[in-house]
Amino acid sequence: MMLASFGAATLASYLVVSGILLVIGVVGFLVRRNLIVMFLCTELMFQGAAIAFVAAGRYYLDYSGQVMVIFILTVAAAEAALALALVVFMHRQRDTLDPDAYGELAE
Amino acid sequence: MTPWLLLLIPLIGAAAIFLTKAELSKWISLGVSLFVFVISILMSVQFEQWGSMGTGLRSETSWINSMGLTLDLGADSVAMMLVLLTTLLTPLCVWGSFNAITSRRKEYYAWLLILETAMLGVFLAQDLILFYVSFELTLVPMFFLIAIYGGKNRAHASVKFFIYTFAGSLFMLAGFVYVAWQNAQTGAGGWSFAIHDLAIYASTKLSATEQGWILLALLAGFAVKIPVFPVHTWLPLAHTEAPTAGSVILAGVLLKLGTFGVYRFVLPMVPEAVVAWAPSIAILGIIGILYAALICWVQDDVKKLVAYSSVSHLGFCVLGLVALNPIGLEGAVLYMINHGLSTGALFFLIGMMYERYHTRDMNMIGGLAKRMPVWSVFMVFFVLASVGLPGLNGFVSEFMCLLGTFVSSTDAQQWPGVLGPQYAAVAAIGMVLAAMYLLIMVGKVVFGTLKEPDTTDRGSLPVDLSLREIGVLAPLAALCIWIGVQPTVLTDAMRGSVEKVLSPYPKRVKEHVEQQHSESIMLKVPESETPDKEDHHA
Amino acid sequence: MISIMQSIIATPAGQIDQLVDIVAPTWAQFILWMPLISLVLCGLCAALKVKTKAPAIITVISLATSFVLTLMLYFGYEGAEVIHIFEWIHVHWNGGSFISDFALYIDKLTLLWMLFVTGLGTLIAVYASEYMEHDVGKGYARFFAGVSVFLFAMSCLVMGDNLLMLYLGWEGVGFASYWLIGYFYQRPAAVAAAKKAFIVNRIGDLGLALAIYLIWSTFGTIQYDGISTALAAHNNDAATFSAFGGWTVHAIPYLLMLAAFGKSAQLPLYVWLPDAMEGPTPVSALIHAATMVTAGVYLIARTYPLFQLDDYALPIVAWVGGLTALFAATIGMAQYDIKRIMAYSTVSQLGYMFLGLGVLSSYGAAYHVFTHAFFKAVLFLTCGAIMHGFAGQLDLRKLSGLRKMRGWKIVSYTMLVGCLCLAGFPFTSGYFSKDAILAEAFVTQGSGFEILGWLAIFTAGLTAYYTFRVWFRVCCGPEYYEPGDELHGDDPSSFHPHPPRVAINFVLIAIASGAIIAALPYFMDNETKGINGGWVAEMVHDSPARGGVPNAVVAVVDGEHATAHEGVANAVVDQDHATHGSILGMDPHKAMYYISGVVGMIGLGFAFFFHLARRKAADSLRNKLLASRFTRWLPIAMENKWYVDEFYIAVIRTPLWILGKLFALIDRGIIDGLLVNGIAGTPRAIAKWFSPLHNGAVQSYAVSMIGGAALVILLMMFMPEIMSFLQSTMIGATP
Amino acid sequence: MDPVLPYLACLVLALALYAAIRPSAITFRIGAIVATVAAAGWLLGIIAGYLSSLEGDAATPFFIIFSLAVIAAAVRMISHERPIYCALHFILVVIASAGLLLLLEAEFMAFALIIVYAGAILITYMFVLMLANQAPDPNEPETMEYYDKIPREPAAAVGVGFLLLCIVTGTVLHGTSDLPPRPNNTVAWHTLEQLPKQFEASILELDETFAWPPQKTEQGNAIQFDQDVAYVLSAENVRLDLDVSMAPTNTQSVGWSLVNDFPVSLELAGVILLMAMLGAAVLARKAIEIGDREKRNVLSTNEEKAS
Repeated sequence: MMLASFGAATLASYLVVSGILLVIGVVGFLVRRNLIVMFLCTELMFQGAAIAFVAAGRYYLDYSGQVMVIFILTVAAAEAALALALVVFMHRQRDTLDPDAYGELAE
Repeated sequence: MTPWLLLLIPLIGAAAIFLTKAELSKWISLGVSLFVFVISILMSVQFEQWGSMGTGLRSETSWINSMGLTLDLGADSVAMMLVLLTTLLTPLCVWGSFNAITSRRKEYYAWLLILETAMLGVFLAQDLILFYVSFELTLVPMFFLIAIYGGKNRAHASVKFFIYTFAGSLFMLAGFVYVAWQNAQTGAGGWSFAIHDLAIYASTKLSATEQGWILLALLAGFAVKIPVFPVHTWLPLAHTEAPTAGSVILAGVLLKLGTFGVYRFVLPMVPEAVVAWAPSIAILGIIGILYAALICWVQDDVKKLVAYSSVSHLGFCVLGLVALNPIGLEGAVLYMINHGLSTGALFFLIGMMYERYHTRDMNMIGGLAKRMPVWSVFMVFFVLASVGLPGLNGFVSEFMCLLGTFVSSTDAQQWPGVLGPQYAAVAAIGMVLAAMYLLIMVGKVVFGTLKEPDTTDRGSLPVDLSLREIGVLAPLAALCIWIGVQPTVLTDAMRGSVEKVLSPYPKRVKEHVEQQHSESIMLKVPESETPDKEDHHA
Repeated sequence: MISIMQSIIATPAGQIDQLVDIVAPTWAQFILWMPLISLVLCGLCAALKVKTKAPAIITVISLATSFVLTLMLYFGYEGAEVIHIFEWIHVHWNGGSFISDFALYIDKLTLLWMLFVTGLGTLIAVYASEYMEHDVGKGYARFFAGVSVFLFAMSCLVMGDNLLMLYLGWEGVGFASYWLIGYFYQRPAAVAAAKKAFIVNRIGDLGLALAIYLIWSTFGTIQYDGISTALAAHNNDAATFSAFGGWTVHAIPYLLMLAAFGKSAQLPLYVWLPDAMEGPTPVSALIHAATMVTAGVYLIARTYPLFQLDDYALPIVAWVGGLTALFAATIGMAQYDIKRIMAYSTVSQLGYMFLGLGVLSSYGAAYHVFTHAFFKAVLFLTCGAIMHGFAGQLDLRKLSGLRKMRGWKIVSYTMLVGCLCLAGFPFTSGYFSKDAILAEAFVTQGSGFEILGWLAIFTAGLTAYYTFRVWFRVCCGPEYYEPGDELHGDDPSSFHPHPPRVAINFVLIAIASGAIIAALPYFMDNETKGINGGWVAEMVHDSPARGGVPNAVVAVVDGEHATAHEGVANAVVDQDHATHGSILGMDPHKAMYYISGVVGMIGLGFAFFFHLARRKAADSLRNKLLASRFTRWLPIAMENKWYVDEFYIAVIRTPLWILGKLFALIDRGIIDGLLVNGIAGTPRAIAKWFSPLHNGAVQSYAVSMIGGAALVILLMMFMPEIMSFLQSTMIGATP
Repeated sequence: MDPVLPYLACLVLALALYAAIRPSAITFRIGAIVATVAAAGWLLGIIAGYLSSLEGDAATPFFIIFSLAVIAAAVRMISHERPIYCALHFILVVIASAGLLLLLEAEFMAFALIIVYAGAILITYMFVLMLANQAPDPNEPETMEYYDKIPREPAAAVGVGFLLLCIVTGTVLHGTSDLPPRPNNTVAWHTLEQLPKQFEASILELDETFAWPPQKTEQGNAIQFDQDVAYVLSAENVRLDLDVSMAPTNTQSVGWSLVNDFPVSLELAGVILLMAMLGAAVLARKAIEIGDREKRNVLSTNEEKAS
């Protein structure tokens, strides 16, 4: 199957979209106080990264970009599993999802 | 025989110690280190490069080909001497620690053996990175020896020792990597870390400014190790806190890593910069000699006194190194060995005293000649060796270093240098001061009315030295006399290596002198040049 | 030792060139080895805790062997030669070498010194075998080991064929002196004196070391032969020595001088010698009177041609010597400790020797060394015997009338012999040797030599006074004694002096006879034509110091070797002896016989008046001087040795010590505390600055992470600009 | 010097974002979100304008729709007060970005994203959210958790975001024109070469008379390229040009790349998942006993904070 032409300007548009997604994810991560939503924001950043990967791979006609997204999915899944387990665990102890409540974990 | 034996046997010994009972550990390490000593003796008998400039005992192993890293080993005559010094001092240190170390024995002896491997690695490495790794690897066992078995302030001392010397050698690594990088960029063969190739590359291809920076980077590593005057403060602390064997190794071998580094890297790699910087380095050396000597004079702690005397003594060695003529350089190499023997022995002696009296304060101890005549004989003997009494080892090297400095003037015919009589004359005052502080120490500790502190607790030790302790000291004393009487054996053996190191210098020094000469003329030239320029514009 | 064996075995198979070696008396090296063997054996005795007099026997036998070998060498002497033993420091390199072999250089100057060194060494060892007997089993072996070390080092010093061998001996005798002065190591005074001796000597050694460097860099060799050859070569070119290049040649004699002044206790480095009397008396006699302290004289005699290269070197030697002689004599006059008097007298007499060297009378200096060795040894040994017999009593106010006591006759009269010689009583050995120097001071034209001559004559009077002050006080007058403080448990009231026994008496007589006989060489015929001064002049004439032998005819040229010395001597001698000085219009050589005799008698007369005839007059004179405000300083300053020690402590030792303390503070406070710990503390301080970032909130970590990532991206974006900037600033021209 | 306009757009976007996340009336928020999306569109337009000299153009309707939808959903997701809605908006983000992926002709990734993210991960999140939070009554805002209502330092966060956005924009502006050259638009035939079964089926479909197995060409390949045309040689040395439709599909290629180029990483990914599973199981199972008093303390401090 021959692919349609995909130029540098197209790539740039996709990259900007992915960049905006990443930034929104970062902002979200910074402003939210809910642990679970913070994790969701990281997932949002993952989304941005995934789009950038696929777009770049598409530009170079290389499938490694998509393979990377598979790994991102893997990591996201693993993170979701572990992090959510932790959240459940912590929530059981403190009955809150505010990360500030767990300050002493840092010490 | 492959030099790997020297490196691997102590490691195997260290592993064996961990597998056996603690009571056996000292005997295992003594056996292993003696075995290594015997092997090194055999190797030196078979060594064919005595007196020539070649490198013997070679073993080539590739490691990481893409980066040009190898595990090449080899030794020229000077390195071989230092290898022998190391393999000699290690069993003595092990033997000397039999009584002093009572807890955590396994680790102690294992660390000593690992330290031996690291030190031998430094002397045997023919690859820069291997050298660097060994150089830094010496810090780890030493760190633990001080931190676990040291005195009251051991934590601070060990951390300071580690970080100070480590920080210095990072600059050194940067210098090495810069040379290798330039070599990889401009040279034909890509990345290579072979010491020999890089020395040739750096000395011939790099500009004077680059050499200057490399010199500073390398000195940052080596000067801390030697230690040269302003960067010496880790040494007294480390020495006072280290256990006896640690001090002996520290003074005997680890300080020599610095001077050996200067000999092996600084002198061959960056001759132009050395010529330009030699006076400054020499002045630092001289300041170190006098400054440390005066500090020695007011010390109360015997061990600290000897530690500062190391700073003072190695100033002579530094002078010999930058004298840039064979007699000075041979004197400096000889100084490395001699200082290792006599100061090492002094630390042993102080350790033996400490094991009995548990103090090193000169105000609390006195007149031990009455109580410990044999100890006193050895003490006076090694103090005289340190002071530089002719007929003993210290004299020959000190004399040669100073003579080399003295004749290292720019108008010398065969081997011009950039120092001169004035340097030697000022440095020679150190001879008087050395006699002063060491004899004052002897006068207080050995002679005078008998004073024994309240902390006296000999444990299982006899009043005077035991046969084991005499056995530790006697070989050192014998070597001191032998080198004092027959230094020619050693100087002949190292001649080729020394001349190889110095080969680029006469030309460089002459160029340097001419350049300075022309610069002094240049100062007058611009005035005469200005009208020319005006003419040109017109 | 192996190399000796090798050389002995190898000679028969050697080439014709080595014939010289075969002829050379290689056995002469055993003069050196015998004391060394004795040292080893004494060490063994000490290790085995031998409780007999074995160490003394060993030492005496080996030293006697050395002496006999020296005698054999003297009688078999045919000309200066070098005996190679083994290579010591032998550094070769491309285009040069530094050679300092362990080799012996034998000429008559060497033999002169070796004869009295080994001879007196043997006798004094015999003396010490009795003197030290209370230490048998304790320090006995240590003592004799020290004596052996001294003899070995002294032999190296005198017999070495190069300056480094001399340096070996030089430091070696210093060390032996340290060893023996500090023999009573539990007495703080002894330890301090030993330390002082070594350190002050080290200052002199510093001069010697620097001189060796200079000589090597100027002449390319440090062997006596080589130096003479080099000097001769340049002398043949031109009469000047400027060919050796500027200042170096002129600096050499001053550095050598420093060494000689240190070892021979001259101003300003004499301070160690009086303190050195803390050692056992045989040591004082052997080392600090007869032999070691004359090493400075030997050094200058040995390197005499070098001193003649500089116009002011020898006059300075003369002035320092003359002033030391006077200065030490004034101190000696006011001391009460007889050993100390002898010590200052030694300093004073050494001053005479330097005066002799300085006024171009190396012969006189050598002769005075020779005679002084005997009479000063006997004086010290009698002091030792007194000290031994009176439990350490040395105060001349507490001893009197010794010659009338039972068993002290030999001591008293041998002491008289010593005193007569020292005072320069007519027709004693000291009289002739001192005159040789005094006369030459007037003969030689030089910077104020005439003043120096008169000073020296005045000093001779002082010498006679303080010498006989001792003898009249101690040996004459009413019998009276107080025991000293070394009673060994005896009750002071029941104390009886124990007079010396056979060994000590024998040695005293032997050396006293030596002191008398030492006058004879003056009258011996000279084989060499034209020179005066007898046997000693003959000995000195066959050495580099021949420039100081009166009337030496130096035209005789026999072989290359001879020309080397002749040339130099010729130039200088011709120049300086061109005009012959005079004293009061008379020939100084003759006039001096009368002048010094009269001056000596005057001094003796004063001593007789104050210390025998009317002893109270001395005290009343002292009290009178003390009573007057204007003269009070004189006796006080003289009794306190002119406060020189205090001056040195205040001017040199204390400032250095304060500097040391200051440096220690700087080291701990500034270099270590401020710089090192400061630099080490910087990261921590910076970390403190940033530590609010690590407040535990996840988001703040995220911010720093993002900030870091942003920085990295910025860095990468502007990398080319940064790199070009760095390259332009740091690395000038990249090839 | 860079043009200032894109950064101005970034600034506008950041300001709009700030307005969107600040607690305020719902209508104002919606307006802010619309403004954000508009600013994003403006930014995209500016960049497209600056890069118009370069090949390619993304301004297809679908791209605009999907990208704006992604952004809108994302902004709403981070600004919504109720976590459940956040998760739901995230599903919207996933679906919209799956559309973008489809535009990038990565259909496997698009659907995998929907299945894995929307289908699995997000469902887990929602489970956890429901476990953790009692669903509050929207009419009684005070029942909502304080930490969902009050954003943390929105200004600082937006500042950081603005910085990051500027860097991304700058990088894109700087770097796009310097990108390394693209490879030719040829299809990775060699992937097919490694898939003999697929190969055989395709060939026989194209030409039933093809004599199997194919013969190796001189270069030793079963499939040989020859100027954009690939062909095979039958056993009887008959040349058969391959049809473009026979090229491996995207999914095939991704799969091939995954197992051929990244086998170790694949294994590692498996291990990570396993570990995650085990870890989650362990964590969730283990319950640490905490005294009632301690629990109460924490609760009381939280209440203090909330008030």
